[in-house]
Order: sequence, then structure tokens, then C-alpha cells
Amino acid sequence: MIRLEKRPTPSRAWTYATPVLAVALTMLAGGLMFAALGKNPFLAIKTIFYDPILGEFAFYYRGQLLVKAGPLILIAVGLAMGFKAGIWNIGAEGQYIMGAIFGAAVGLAFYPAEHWYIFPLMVIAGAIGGLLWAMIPALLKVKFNTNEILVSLLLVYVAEQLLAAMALGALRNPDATGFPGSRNLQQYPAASNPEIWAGTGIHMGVVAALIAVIFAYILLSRHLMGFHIQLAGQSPKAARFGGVNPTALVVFCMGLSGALAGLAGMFEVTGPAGQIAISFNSGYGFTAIIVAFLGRLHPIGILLAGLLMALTYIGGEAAQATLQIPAAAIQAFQGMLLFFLLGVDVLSNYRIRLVKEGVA
Amino acid sequence: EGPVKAGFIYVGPRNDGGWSQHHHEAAVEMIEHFGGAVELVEQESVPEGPDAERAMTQMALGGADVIFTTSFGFMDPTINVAAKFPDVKFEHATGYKTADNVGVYSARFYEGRAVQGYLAGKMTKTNKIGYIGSFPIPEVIRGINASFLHAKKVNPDVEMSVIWINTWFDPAKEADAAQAMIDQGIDVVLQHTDSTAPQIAAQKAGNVYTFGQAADMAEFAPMPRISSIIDVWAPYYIERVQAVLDGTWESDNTWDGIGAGMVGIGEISDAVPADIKAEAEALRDSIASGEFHPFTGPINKQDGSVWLAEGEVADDGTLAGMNFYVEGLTGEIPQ
Amino acid sequence: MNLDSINWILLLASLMVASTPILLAAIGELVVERAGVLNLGVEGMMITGAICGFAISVETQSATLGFIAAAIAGAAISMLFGLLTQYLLSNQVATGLALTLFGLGFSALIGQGYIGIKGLSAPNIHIPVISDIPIIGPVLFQHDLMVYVSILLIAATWATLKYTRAGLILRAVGENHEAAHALGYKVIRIRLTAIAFGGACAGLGGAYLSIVRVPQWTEGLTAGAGWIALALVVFASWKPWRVLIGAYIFGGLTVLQLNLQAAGFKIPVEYLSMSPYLITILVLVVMSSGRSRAALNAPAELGRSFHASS
Amino acid sequence: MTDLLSVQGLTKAYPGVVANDDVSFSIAPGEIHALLGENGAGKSTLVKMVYGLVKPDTGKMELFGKPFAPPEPRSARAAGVAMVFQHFSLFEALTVAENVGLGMENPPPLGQLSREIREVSHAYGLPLDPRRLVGDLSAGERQRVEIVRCLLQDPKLLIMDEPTSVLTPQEVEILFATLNKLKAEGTSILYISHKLEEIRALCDGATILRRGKVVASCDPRENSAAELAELMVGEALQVPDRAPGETGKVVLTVAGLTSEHVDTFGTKLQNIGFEVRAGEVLGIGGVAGNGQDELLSALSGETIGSPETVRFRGKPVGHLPPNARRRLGMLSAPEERLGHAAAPDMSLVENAILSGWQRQKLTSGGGFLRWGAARSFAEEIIAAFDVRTPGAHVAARALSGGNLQKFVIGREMLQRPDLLIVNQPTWGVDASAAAAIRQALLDLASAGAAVVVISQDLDELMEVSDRFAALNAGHLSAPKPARGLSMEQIGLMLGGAHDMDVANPDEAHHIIETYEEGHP
Ligand SMILES: Nc1ncnc2c1ncn2[C@@H]1O[C@H](COP(=O)(O)OP(=O)(O)OP(=O)(O)O)[C@@H](O)[C@H]1O
Ligand SMILES: Nc1ncnc2c1ncn2[C@@H]1O[C@H](COP(=O)(O)OP(=O)(O)OP(=O)(O)O)[C@@H](O)[C@H]1O
Ligand SMILES: [Mg+2]
Ligand SMILES: [Mg+2]
Repeated sequence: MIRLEKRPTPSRAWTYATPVLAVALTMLAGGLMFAALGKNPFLAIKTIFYDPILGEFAFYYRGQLLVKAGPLILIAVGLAMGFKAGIWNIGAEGQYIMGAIFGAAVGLAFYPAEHWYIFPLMVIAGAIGGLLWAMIPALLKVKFNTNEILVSLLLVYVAEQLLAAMALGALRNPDATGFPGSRNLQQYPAASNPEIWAGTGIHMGVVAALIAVIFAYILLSRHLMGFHIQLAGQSPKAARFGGVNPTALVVFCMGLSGALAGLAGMFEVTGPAGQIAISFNSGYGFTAIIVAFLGRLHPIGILLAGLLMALTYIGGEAAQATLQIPAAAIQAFQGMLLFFLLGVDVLSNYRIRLVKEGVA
Repeated sequence: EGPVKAGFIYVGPRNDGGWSQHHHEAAVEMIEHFGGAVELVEQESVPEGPDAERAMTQMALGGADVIFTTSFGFMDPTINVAAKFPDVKFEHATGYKTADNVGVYSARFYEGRAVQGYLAGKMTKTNKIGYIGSFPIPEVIRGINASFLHAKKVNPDVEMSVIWINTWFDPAKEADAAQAMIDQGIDVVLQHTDSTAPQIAAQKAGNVYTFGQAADMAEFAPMPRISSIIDVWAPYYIERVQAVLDGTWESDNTWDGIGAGMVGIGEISDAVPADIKAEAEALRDSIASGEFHPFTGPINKQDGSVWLAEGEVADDGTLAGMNFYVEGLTGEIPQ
Repeated sequence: MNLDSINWILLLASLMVASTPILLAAIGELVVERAGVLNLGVEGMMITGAICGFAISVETQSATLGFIAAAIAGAAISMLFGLLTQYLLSNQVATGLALTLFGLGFSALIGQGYIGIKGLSAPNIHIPVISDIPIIGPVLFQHDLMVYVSILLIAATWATLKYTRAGLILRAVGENHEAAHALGYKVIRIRLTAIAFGGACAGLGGAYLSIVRVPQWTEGLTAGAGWIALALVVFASWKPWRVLIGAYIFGGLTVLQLNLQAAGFKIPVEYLSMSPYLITILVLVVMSSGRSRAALNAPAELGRSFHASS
Repeated sequence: MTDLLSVQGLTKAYPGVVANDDVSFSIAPGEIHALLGENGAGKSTLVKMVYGLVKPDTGKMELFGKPFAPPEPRSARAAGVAMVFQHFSLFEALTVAENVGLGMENPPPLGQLSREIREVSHAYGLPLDPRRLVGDLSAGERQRVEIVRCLLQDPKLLIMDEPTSVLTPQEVEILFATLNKLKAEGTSILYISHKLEEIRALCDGATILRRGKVVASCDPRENSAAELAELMVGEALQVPDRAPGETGKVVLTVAGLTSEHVDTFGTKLQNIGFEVRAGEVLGIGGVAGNGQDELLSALSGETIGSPETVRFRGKPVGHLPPNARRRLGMLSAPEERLGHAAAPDMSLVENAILSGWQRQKLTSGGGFLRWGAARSFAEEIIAAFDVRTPGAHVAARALSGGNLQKFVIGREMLQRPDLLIVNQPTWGVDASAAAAIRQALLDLASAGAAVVVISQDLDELMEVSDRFAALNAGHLSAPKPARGLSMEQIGLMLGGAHDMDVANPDEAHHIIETYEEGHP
């Protein structure tokens, strides 16, 4: 019989080994699935994991990895702060949308003026948009004890409707003769967020994500605030004894995650997406939750998890295009990867023992 | 030099039973037409936005010679990618931005809507007809106006309710919307959304008429589906890929209707009395021949102001950007 | 605008139908949460049930078999979550989200052959005599069987939790798993059973969409219904009958806003469409603010992993 | 006569520790048998094996002369073994009747069960209302639930793991009466306690464990408490002594303290008032669940109220949060060491930061942590209070209870408090460690600090306090000088207005009668 025995302290070696093991297991199980679909499993795995990094068109894909991973990391870092403190912001998707709307609205209000301060103002507005949207569940939790998971989640649907309203109404491009969607901010230099080095995929959002990772790392490992965040998550009573103000913590963590999600939305709408459109949001806010957990709520872990997640997206698209593997199979493949990552995690906290049956 | 590579980008799954499936089927028909001379590459379920740009770039890098981007939301990504690949031809469906290597194409579905409106006005017994709208964009508003005008023309007592569901394809929402209409006594449901859910709701209700959208939806004939508008893309694809093969491709702006065969009117079923069916077919034929334009004055806007004077015909510019209701419609266009 | 054109009786009847999928999924999740497990994968289990139920009902031309298959499929996929969280002690929030992602992909994969295929038309059961009662007859007694099954399920869950030993043990496990273990109850086995039940109910909810309500298969058919079901459980403060109330309020608002649109109500569509969510939040606030009543009812072990240390 | 239970050569090893090492002993029918030993000696592990919760590595057991190896508690219960756990196995959100039902194999329907609970609990002088939520009960009442749960199953062997640590002297008396009644009915009892006088009063035989091994068997009635303690520890015990000192100015003034918000299952403080002077130890006694946690949290600042209710050196502080009070010199150590006083999964270094970052200057300007300083502080605590741990980097949960308690008390003491409030400073801590902690508290007071000790252990309070007050249902009695108070007087102060407490069987009878009138 197999029995789990809790380790006194988590195993460092397994912490690093488990993700590798999980990826290997996913390749195996995913390969079987691709084979069952009549595709060459080796080719499929190579297309997903190898081609985007080292294949023929890697020069393009490497940049795209950053483009895709940027918002995921930026949002996940913020969410991880809250999750560490036991504050469950599940509605980053809504905050991402609101950040985009606020940021774009400020930029479009200046159109067509060209001032150096327009973009900085948009950045601030984007952060504020996400922050305000996150403050709704935060304040309701603090004031009325409502469940933040639900309120933040329900607000995603509200934000989506607002997005549609903006794309069709207030922010609609007046020159587009009735078509939905705002002006394309990529074509409005003062408000755009172009690639910093052409071809690398690095835009301001990617830089912001890296800064957020460093900031979060320092906050969590060096600062009293980070200490209090972890304390509150691990042991709320001990946190109260330690003088952590739960209200302030909820406001801080929700605000921070909201602001970062808002920033992600703002950088996305001014950069890769270009415009406020009805279908602007594509699930980054939800995927980031998974990224946060895959990264074990650790900033560096999140950085790696975000890149891995981006790789499965980019590689998955490539597999669709070149091998005609259905999009659904790629999605199932991603699900498998998550399951394996979560499943093998047990090895870092528990020791597996084989116990002979019937010793009693 | 290998065969010409034609790429297609779909917003939904290629077997969604609606918009994307029709493009996909037309693409396959095109490939069959050319035999081995053309190779097909497709990418399905591509979200509008930056992911679309990557999908197109991927195709262009992979050697596609012409790329059809088949959703309105692909417009800016198409323009962006086209700028990076001047040698690749792009064809964007339903948009309005063109470039040297970007052409646009769309269909005059409003011509078909006029025929549907005619049938709706004749067939309704409650004088209440409903229209399930997707997004309030000119394309859809044209359809609403065209069908309402022709329903009203043959039945002055008719009222039209519009429900906007902000999606092209969501069977559950479409079913709910249709049900809400049926509950309110509406007995003809038109739709500008792609699923068959409204047909099923109407079938359950028993005495409600509907029209196929994008596809013929013939499995619901003769009742509740009494006719349909069918997207017919294959001829266009064949023509444009031929141009690529010939080296004669040039950026264009195609907007074809019943006459050119891009819009098909599905068989009017036996649930429609023969005389009405004949009149509807006559209307269809007069539109096809160019003899009659569905937007011919006098037509007032919703607020009562004059849009088209007696005998005046709408110009394409106004139609392309139509963002107002005609007189008699009650709701408001979401802004 | 013309409010007279809204037929309120039909609206009531419609809302019962519109609420059934979330009702089914929510009652299952309620049982899971009462056992102390937070499974955020409801959406994934629903959509798996939707495709499996649809496929089997089309292949066998039997709605009943379809529903049975959906329940089995929902339970089966929920066991992935059960295995990971109960034996491998993975984080429940993350695993639930992963289940949703996997379920969406998996269902799309197996559903590829079923797109555009017409479903069955499940006949409504007209209960004789009482269905002919004016007004309430059509509202209450002229639906398909699953509408009644869902209500029966609520009643059964309520009675089981309140009056039976099995229900008591389930609540005990959700309340204090260490103590339950010390008394000799098999915490993990009980939780796995609850998770499977939750999966089966979610599967039924999904199948109700694909077999009865829509009825057809498309990718992403459930369109967020699983999340609403999760919200309902908290909304109901883990009490079965309140799930029914919550589901009917939410379903009612959804149907109402469509009716208001059709009646030409002069509120912008976006605001009408967001109203079910906003009103749900509002009700949540009102319910929570009464001296942390909701918190009081939450199972104490919700979301915590159990590992027997002997 | 065959033994009821005999245990031969039981061994159970956990990683790094042999909890039970070749343990053998036996119990006769109708015997009350004590199991003695320091913390971690292996008592709980042993009884868990008898109850089927833990499987022994080797060794065998016999019940009524037949081999007995329960694979799970269910089979142990079926064989007639019942157990009251050291840590209650109760469900706060469920009713008394439901809790009892859960512990039974084939409980009758709830209505009948409720009736039986009333009857049995009254018959044994432990009245209970089956409809109440367990979360609303006091610790003493909770234990009654556990006992009644066992009694309803007609046990042949009743195991009680430290049952009296949460009871008033009067409640202890009632419990003993109950146990003796059971003994007279032929039930055997396996009894674990650290309170040696109790064991001498109650038990017929005793087995003494040290580090998992049986070191002695004796008749406790024939040994003094000191002798028993020496057998347990292996050395003579020191009694804390205190240098007589002068009391100084008033440090803490509490007046009109009434809790406004109470946790779901908490007790409301009612108009509490007292003073503590520098150099003085105020002992606050009371049975668990009478407002101890609430009082500590009102003094530590975890719950805040109006400014005037709590004054420190005359300055109103009732509205200040914990860290502001710490800055002034008011420190505290709550009862629950794991999860309240310390975060289980954090290292000792982090736990040193938890309450020490201000006074020990463990952060630099801008709130950045000085890890080096924090490590030194943790190591200082470990050295000064003899905390047995592999190092400061280990997680708090990896420490034994007593060692963690020493760490927690040490952490507060080393911050040179002007006022220290501790709740249950030696709960579950073995005799030598407890003596060390008490000594440290006395030394702190001698050095001029004011000390408030909240405890349920009256011996401890008598040992350290200058003045004594009792907390009962949220009310605090007027403090009296501790010297010269008799156990009787203290018992009455504690029992006071508590409606479920009974001082003698007659009174118990009366209460039962009025109780039954109230609930027909
Ligand atoms: N569930 C557990 N898992 C792993 N180790 C444990 C567990 N419980 C206790 N230990 C280990 O056993 C040791 C002793 O724990 P315990 O709390 O029983 O101490 P103790 O012997 O009673 O000490 P003290 O007398 O100081 O209270 C600790 O070092 C701890 O690491
Ligand atoms: N589950 C466990 N895993 C690891 N070690 C354990 C476990 N349970 C007990 N131990 C260890 O076994 C030893 C005996 O523990 P036990 O709980 O039996 O002591 P005890 O005599 O009841 O102490 P106390 O007086 O503190 O209750 C301790 O050192 C403890 O750390
Ligand atoms: Mg101990
Ligand atoms: Mg013990």
C-alpha cells in the first residue's frame, strides 16, 4: 500500500523536479491523445514544445511568447499576493477589461493631440480602472462580509457588458461609420504601446510584468508587508495577534491585484490588441489564476509558469496550423498539463512510502 | 515552386454549423475546384485581437500566398500583418479597411432580409414579429430595417421587437431570446445569429415561423423554417484564388447580393400559401435583376425625419454605415 | 415600451426551465461543499455532461439514457478532481479551475462529430387534471420531467442532510474532518462520494441544456452556467431550498430582461443584460450583512485538504 | 480473574521517535487505571492503538482474554471500548444530540436519542440539553457531551485522555462521582492526566511511561505526588520560588470593559474592571470558555473598543491595535500557541518577527526586514529559554508543544515588557518546563513588570499570583489576595453564576429538576 508522509519541511529538490516530471508526464499522456487522433505524437510534441523556442520561425515565436506571457505574469503576480493572504480575487478578467477601458478612454479623450504625458496618464488610468473594479468586492467584503470570490466573478460578466457598451457606444470610433470598436491606438503614437525592440515582442507590458515580478519578490521576501501577507494567509489568528489589520490587507491585496490586472489590460489594448472591441478580452484573467498556482504563488515560479503556459498556447496554435490538430485537443492537452503539475506537487510536501499491508 | 497556398482564419470552430462552417465548406469547395494546384491551410477558433495577428503571421511565414480572414474583428490585425508581408494577398470579410494587398468582401444580406420581411408581414397572425440581433452594427441594422420595411409594406399593423444578445452564436441565449418572444405572442422570429436554437424553440411552440440563417436549415422545413438566407462564398473564393494563380490579383471591395449569387434565398416552403410564395419570389427576382432596391423611398428615419424621398434609392455609403432605425421601429439601437 | 405584452404566466413557466441547469449543478455543488470540498470545476463537469448526454441521447434516441450517461460522465470527470485533491492533496481552487479548462477542451474534442446535429425533442409531461388548472396549471405542471427531478433533488438533498445519518456524517466531515476521522469515519471516501454526486448533478445540468433546453451541441454550450451555480451555493448559504430560490431569481432575471427587451423597454441592452449579475450581488450583500450569517453557515473545512497522520 | 484488557509488547515508531517501545500492562474489570508520563511520553499514542485509530508496529492486545486488534474505531467501539479524546472530537456547528449520534454505532432516531441523552446525562449528574449547538457550550459542557456519548454505548472500557484540564474543582468532583459510579457498575477506566493529586484520589493502579517505555507500575494511593512526579521525570522537581518585592505604581487599569462583538461561538465580557501594579502578578482563574480568550484579546488589542476601557499607565489605550500597545510596552501571549501565538508553517525566525519586529527593531526604515537581526533574536530566545529545536530555521509546527510554548513566552519576555498578559502559559506542558515558565514569570514581576496570568490551572495560579480573581460567564470577580484563599472559596468564586455548575449533588439534583421543568 502507498502511504503519504508529510515532510517536516518541503523538499527543495522535488520543488524543482516536479515541474519537469509533470511536463514529461504530459508529453506522454498528450502524445497518446494525439496518436489516438491520428496525428504523429512526436511531431506534435515537438511542434508544441520545441518549435516555438528553437524551430524555424523561433525568431518570431520567441517574441510572441513574451507577448502572451506578459499579461499572464503581470496579472498572476498580483493575484498571488492575494491568494497568499487568503483573499480570493477570481475576477481579474473583469479588472483587466476595466483597466483597458479606463486606459483607452483617457488616451482617446486626447485624440488626436500628441503630448508626452498622454501615455503615462493612460498607464495611471489603467491601473486605477482595475483598482476601482477590484475595490467593489474588497469593500463589500470589508463592509458587508460578502464573499469576494463571487462578487469579483460576477463582476466579470458586468465588465464584459460594459466593454460591449463602450465598443458600441462611448468609445466607438466615430470615423468607422457605425462599426463597433474604438480607434486603433496602435495608430495613435502618443497613446500606443509599441514593441520596444522590433521583433522581440517586448513592449511596455512585458517590462511591467518583469518589474512586477521583482517588486513582488522583494515585497514577499524582504518587506514587512509581504511578511504580513503570508502570515495572514497561513494563520489568520496569528496575523491578528501580530497586528495585521485584515481590512487593510483585503484592500491592499485586492487593490494591488486589481491594479496589476488593470495595467495588463491597458498595455494590451494599447499594444497587441490595439483597440477596445467587443471581444477584446480573451481569458487572460482566468488563465492567470492557474499560472499563479502553477508558479506556487512565488514570483519567480509565476514567471516560469507564465512562459510555460504561453508556450502551450503558441506551440498549440502552431500544432493546429501545421498538423491540423483541433483547437479542442490543444485545450485538453493544457488541462492535462495542469493536472499533472498539480498532482506531482504532492512530492515536494510529502514522502511516498510503500507500506506492507497488514502490519497491525 | 509548389502549389499556391490559400489560408483561412476562422473565428469559430470550422464545424460550428454557422458562419465559420460556411467559409470552411466554401474553402474546401474551392480546393476541390483547383485539384492539386492549391493547398489549403486553416486555423479555427482564432480569437479576435492579437491572437489573430499571430495566426495570420504564422500562415504568412508558413508560405501562404493568399489569406482569407473571415470575421469582422480580424480587420485591424489583417491590415497590420499585411503591412509586414507585402507579397501575401489578404482578403478580409465584412470589413472596410483596404490596402494594396488587402481586399474586402461582403454580401448584401439585406436583399434577402427584404424577402424575409415580406413573408413575415404576410404570414403573421398576431401582427407581432421578432428579430434576434447579434451586435448593433450596420450589417445587422440593415437587416432589421430591410425586413421591417417590407413587412410593414404588406401589413401596416405589424410591430417588430428586437432582442440584442451580443453574440453571433450562443444557442442557449438564442433559445432564451426566441422563447421570450414566443411567450409574448410573436409568431414570426427572424434571426441574425447563427444557431438553430430559435428554430427548435419555434418548433416546440408549433405555430411560429422562422427563417434559416447563413445555412438553409432545411431540416426545419416546411415548419417552422419557411425560407432562408444562405451564405454562398465558394464562387468568390474560386475567383479570387484564380486571380492569384493568374497573377492578376488586385485589392478590391466586393459587395455582392442575390444577383451575383453571393446571397442565396432558400426554398420557400409549402407552409406558405402559393400566392404569397409567388409574390415573394417575384420580389426576390426583381432585387436580383437590379430592377428593385430594397431601400427605395419614401422612407423616414425612426424620428420621423425624411431619409429617402419618393423613389430615391439608398447609396452604398449610407447603407455601409447604417446606424439608425427606420420609422415604425420602437426600440433603441444600443449605443 | 409595452409591459402589457409580457405574459407573466409564461414568463414564470420559462424561468423554471431556464433555471433548471444551474439548479441541478448548484445542488450537487452544495453537497460537495457541505462535505468540506470546494470544487470550482462545475463548468467543466457541466459541459462534459452536456456533450456526453447529447451524444448518447442522439445515438440511442433516448433522453433518459442521455441523462444517465451525462450523470455518469460528470461523476467520472469529477473523480479526476477527487483523485488529485483527496489523494494527492492538490490545491482545490487550482484543481477546480484546471478541471474547467480540461472539461471545455475535452468536451469540444469528443463533440466534434455532434455539431449541427438535431437533438431529440423531449416531450413535456402534462400531469393530467392539475396541469389544466387555470394559471398555475401551465406554470407549474406542464414541464419536462427534469424540471421536477431537479426540484425533487432539492427536496431529497434537504431531507437527507437534515434527517438522515448519511447526511449527518457528511455535514460532520465538512465541519471537522479531524474529529470525524477520530470517530472512525472515512473522510476521504465520504468526500469522494460527495464529489461524484456533485459531478453527476453538474452532468445532469449540462445535459439539460444540450438535450432539452437548447437542444443541440456546440462548444462552450454552458457559457458560464457553472460559475453561476457556484455563486448560488454561497448565495443560498449552503441551504438546499435557498438554492431553488436563488436559481429561480437568477433564471427569472435572465428571462425577464429578454422579455423587457422584446417589449421595447427603454433601458440600454447592456444594462439589462448585466442586471442579473448586479442584482445577484445586491442580494448577496443584503444576505451577508446580517451579522455574518453566511459565514456562519459555511462548512468549517471548506477547501481544506485532509491527510490522516497516523 | 482474567484481565479486561492486557497489552503486551506494543511498539509504535514515528519518523525520528519511538512513541511506544515494548509497552505492556493490564487492567482488571472495574479498575480505574492511570497512565502517567511527561508530554510526549506516548500516552495518547498508546490509547489510540487500543481504540483502533493507530496501528501498532508490533505487539498484541487481548480483551477479555481474546486477541484484540481493532482495525478501526468502529470495531473497538463494537468490542466495548469508548474514548474521550484529549482534543475534543466534537463538531461545533452540530447539536449535542447529533454529536452524540455521530459517536455511536447504531444510534436510535434523533428524538429517542435526545431523550436518552437527557436521562443518562441527568442520571450521572452531567445535565445536557441535546438541542444546543456544541459551539455554544463551555469546555466543561463539551466534555460532558464526549462522556455522555461514551456512556450511551455501555462501554466495558472507557478511555479518558486528560479529561480534567478544562474543569472547575466542582466539575471534577462530579466527574469523579460519575467515574466511581461506572466503576461500581463494573466498567474499567483507563485514565490519563497530569494532575497527580487527582490520580491519587481516583485510581486503583498506575502505569508510568517515560520516552515511550514503561518505567514503573504502582498503586498511586500508596505514593505521594512528588514520588509519582519523580518517577515520570526521572529527577526531582523544583518548586518556583519568588523573591518578595515591592509593588509599584498602577500599570494597567481596566474599567467597564464589555465586549461589543463576539465571535460566532464566543463569550461576551461583562463590565470587567481591575488594576495591576508594577511588580505584581494578578492571577485570573476560570474554566475554559468563560471569556479568557476575549479578555486576552481585549488587552492585547486584537479586539478594540472605546479608549477609556483599558488604560496603560493612565493613558487610554482601549482603541489601540496590538502593535501600538506593544510600542508602549504591553505584551501578551495567547493560549493557543500553534495558530495564534505562532504561525505553524513559519520558521522560528519568522515567528520571532511576528510580535517582536517593533521592540527588537527587526525592520529598517521603510519596513524592510533585517533577517540577520531576526535570526539573532530567535537564537537568543532559543538559548535563554532552553527551547529544544534543531535550529531557528525549523517550522513552528515541528516543535513539541512545550518547546513552542517556551519559545512564545520567551519571545515576549525578552522584549522587556512593562506589562505581560499570558493565557494558559503552561497548558499541556510537562512539569519541569512548566516550572521553568512560572519561574520566568515570577522573575519578570520581581524585575518590576506587571504580569497578568490567565489560567485554568488553580495550582499554578496559587503558585504565582499575588492577587486572584475569577472569570465566570464574562464576569470578573473582585480580585482578592491570593495567600490564604482556600480551594473551597476559589471554587465558589469560579462556580459563581454559572448555571450549569453544581457545587454538590443536592444542588445538582435541584438544578436537574428545574431544568426538566423548563424542557418538558
Ligand atoms: N503529526 C506529526 N507529524 C510529524 N511530526 C510530529 C507530529 N506530531 C508530533 N510530531 C513530532 O513529535 C515531536 C514531539 O511532539 P509533541 O507535541 O508530542 O511533543 P511533546 O513530546 O509532548 O513535547 P513537550 O513536552 O515539549 O510538549 C515534535 O518534535 C514533532 O516534530
Ligand atoms: N502522528 C504522529 N507522527 C509523528 N510523531 C508522532 C505522531 N503522534 C505522536 N507522535 C510522537 O510520539 C510521541 C508520543 O506522543 P503522544 O501524543 O503519545 O504523547 P503523550 O504522552 O500523549 O503526550 P501529552 O502529554 O503531550 O499528550 C511524541 O514524541 C510525538 O511527537
Ligand atoms: Mg505534548
Ligand atoms: Mg497526549
